[in-house]
Amino acid sequence: MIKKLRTPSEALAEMPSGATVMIGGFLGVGTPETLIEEMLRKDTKDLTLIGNDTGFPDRGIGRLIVAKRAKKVLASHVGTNPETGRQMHAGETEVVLVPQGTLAEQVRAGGAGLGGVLTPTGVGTIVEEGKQKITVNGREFLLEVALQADYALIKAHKADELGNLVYRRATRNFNPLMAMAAKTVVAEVEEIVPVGELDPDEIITPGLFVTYLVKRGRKDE
Amino acid sequence: MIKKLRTPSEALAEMPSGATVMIGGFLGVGTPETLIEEMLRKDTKDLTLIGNDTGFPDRGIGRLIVAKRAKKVLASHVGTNPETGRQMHAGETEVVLVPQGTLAEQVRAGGAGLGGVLTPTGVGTIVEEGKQKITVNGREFLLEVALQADYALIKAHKADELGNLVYRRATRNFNPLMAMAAKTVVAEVEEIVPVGELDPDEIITPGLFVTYLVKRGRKDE
Amino acid sequence: MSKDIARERIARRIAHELQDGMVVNLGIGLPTWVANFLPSGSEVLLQSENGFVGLGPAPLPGQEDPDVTNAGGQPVTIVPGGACFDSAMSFAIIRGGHVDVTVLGALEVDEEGNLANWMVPGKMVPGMGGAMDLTVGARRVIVAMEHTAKGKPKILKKCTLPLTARQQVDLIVTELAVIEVTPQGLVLKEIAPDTTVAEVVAQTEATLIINSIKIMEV
Amino acid sequence: MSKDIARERIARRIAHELQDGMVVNLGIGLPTWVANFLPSGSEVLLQSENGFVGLGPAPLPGQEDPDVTNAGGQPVTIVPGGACFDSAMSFAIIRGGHVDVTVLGALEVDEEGNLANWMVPGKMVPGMGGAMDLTVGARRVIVAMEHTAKGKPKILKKCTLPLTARQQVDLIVTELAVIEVTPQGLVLKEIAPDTTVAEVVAQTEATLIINSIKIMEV
Repeated sequence: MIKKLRTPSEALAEMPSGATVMIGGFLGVGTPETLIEEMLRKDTKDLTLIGNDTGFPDRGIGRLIVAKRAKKVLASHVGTNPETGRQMHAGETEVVLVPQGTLAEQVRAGGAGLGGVLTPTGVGTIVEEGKQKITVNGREFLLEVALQADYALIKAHKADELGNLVYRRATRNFNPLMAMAAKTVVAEVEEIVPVGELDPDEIITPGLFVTYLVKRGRKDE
Repeated sequence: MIKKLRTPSEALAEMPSGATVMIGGFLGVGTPETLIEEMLRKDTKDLTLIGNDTGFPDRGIGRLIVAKRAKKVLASHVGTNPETGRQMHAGETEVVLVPQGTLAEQVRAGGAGLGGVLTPTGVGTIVEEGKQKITVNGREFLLEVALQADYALIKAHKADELGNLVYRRATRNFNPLMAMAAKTVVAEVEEIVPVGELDPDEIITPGLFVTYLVKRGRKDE
Repeated sequence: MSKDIARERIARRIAHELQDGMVVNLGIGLPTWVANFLPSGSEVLLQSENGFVGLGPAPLPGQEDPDVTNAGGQPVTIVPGGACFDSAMSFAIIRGGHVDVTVLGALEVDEEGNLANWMVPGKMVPGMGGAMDLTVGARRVIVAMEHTAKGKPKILKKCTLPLTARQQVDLIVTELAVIEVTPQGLVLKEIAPDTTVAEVVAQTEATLIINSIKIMEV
Repeated sequence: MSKDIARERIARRIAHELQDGMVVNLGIGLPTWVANFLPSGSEVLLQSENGFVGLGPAPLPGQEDPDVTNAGGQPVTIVPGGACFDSAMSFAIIRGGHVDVTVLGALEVDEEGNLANWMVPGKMVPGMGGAMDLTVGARRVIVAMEHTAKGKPKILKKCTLPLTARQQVDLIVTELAVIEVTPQGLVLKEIAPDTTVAEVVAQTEATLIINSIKIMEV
């Protein structure tokens, strides 16, 4: 069997500065904190981060913002992390605010090989600026293009050794979508079980999307 | 609790002739045969049917084709039911062939409130005829518009009394997508369990999409 | 009137709009209070845009599950019959018209049913989160807000702040009044027992269409 | 050569192209045979576009599960570690480039790597099923087909039938030859031990670029 289990530093060893990185979670719930820990330890910078929000200064994606690792952020909400707003207003970090449902579809489209989707969300607001408007059956939609990334750092509850993933409760959020949309997908999990222990019907993310598995809380020696 | 369980004839009592009806299944696997039985019993006709394929003459959607209930069919494949091909060539039934992945996205888009999606599938083939081509990052895509229906007739393995659904193995296919895209959604299931028996993480189709439940094999008195 | 009394009144009134079987999404802040005023045994199904339906009350202290939070990040519970999903499904439910009612706060609403609640340029730019999708996607949009902010009207002829969505608001509920958005403009439907039509009109910049008026149940 | 021997040879040769860890989709008919020639213990992961990954061999008689079928409707099995999904996810996997190799049959292939395999106007119109998505989406497209049909070439200068996809084929494997599609045209890489370059050229309408040629392992 092709072994996917790695330490955090092995899993992220090849992540370059300037990379585009999707990070799962919703206000830190379902965010791979062990992988963020490792990113903080490394000197990777000038990142483009894509996530639902920028968490809190001490939790979730917010820690990378505070450490000034991002040159650009795409998120639906940054209100719970004042440092994001400060960097945005000071012109230190580019922040692109995207409606949450649009961001979800853009990431999904990136993973699904679609060029983009037509959404009614944002029509008649500043979100439509610079975007193509397309009328279908007399209704206006915005063309929102697909997003892809170099890395997706995701958090799941359980994995089997092939990387098949299941999520728990509200931690699922963007994780299964991001798992589809990046070249290298690193999944941080609570528990790894033998192949065959997960029922094929309960698996949310098939292992074929997952490059590496990292055990949550695992430290490099 | 709002009761969703119905007999087949109660569930389909208000389906008019001329309705657009999505029907789940893949070559009859995961097709709601009890509901098709009921449609055959009723005199509903001039239907627009949307499904992955037209099954076989004696199984799946094919039975409705043989009974000449469709004026139009959207499907990705009709090769296993010669009667569909005969009616198409004789001009008796309009058959629109759609790539399978495109059909899946069109139905999903209909359910998700999207106007459509951009797909690379079909570019440079006759599938592109009459469709808008849109270039994103230098690559050509076809704009495929959302599909919606009056009814979705789907098949699930188990439901709870609220209509939350789980599917088994290869029977899932188009069923969860169609459950999102129709005004009235009737789910035919093998088993109905009390509320709370399904784990929130294992539910594939939340009950909010489901109008009525019908027990598979249930006959009206 | 204290802020809390005003807010309780708004939430209590909006609870009357919600019926068994409806799928409802309550925004962060004041809208969340609405859940406290649903009758016991209510079968309103609450959707939480971070990824589940069947949002239940806050857990008892010590029984919090860190994996079960609402869209504001607070610990909540999932009722029996609840279901979890990813963000694409959550917004398929929202954008696809499968949410019957959304209740949202607002900075400004106007005569056309335009809503502004996500940014004050140069000052506060928290982001729209799920609000734009909710406003466009839900079948019915109810705005829950205090009638004025620091004495200045929030119900305007035309919104001045960047919009959340164009022409999507259906009903405005404040501590003073219940106002319906119609193609003809804003119709004053109910006023609170402790106010007058004249006072409501004075505190509203938008033109109010006034026919028959009921007294709001508070 | 009998049809079955020709087909076995094609399938056997294509099996060499598949390596452990690859996600592979095998079309209906001849391509399905490829699975029979994977070495025992192979960790090629087969995707079945009707909704799962981890396609296993046919079940023993009497052990068929009616809910577990392949894209052709035949009873199959799911190996340990397999996963089920809906059609949107199945084609997200396919269209999104997460399938490493697809093996498909063909009616015609041409010098540009165009493929026609889904209809003969006025005659046979079964529909494209998943073939258009597979051809566009898979990272590598291998055509598995007999070199000619009733003595007429199937590898053409330009396809005459309606295309399945434009410029997507990477490799053509027949009972006579292995041909690579390159930006310069079709390159003859291998010929079968019981044929000659002249015979392959004679049975091929397209121009073949010929440099070094290996003998096909059969």
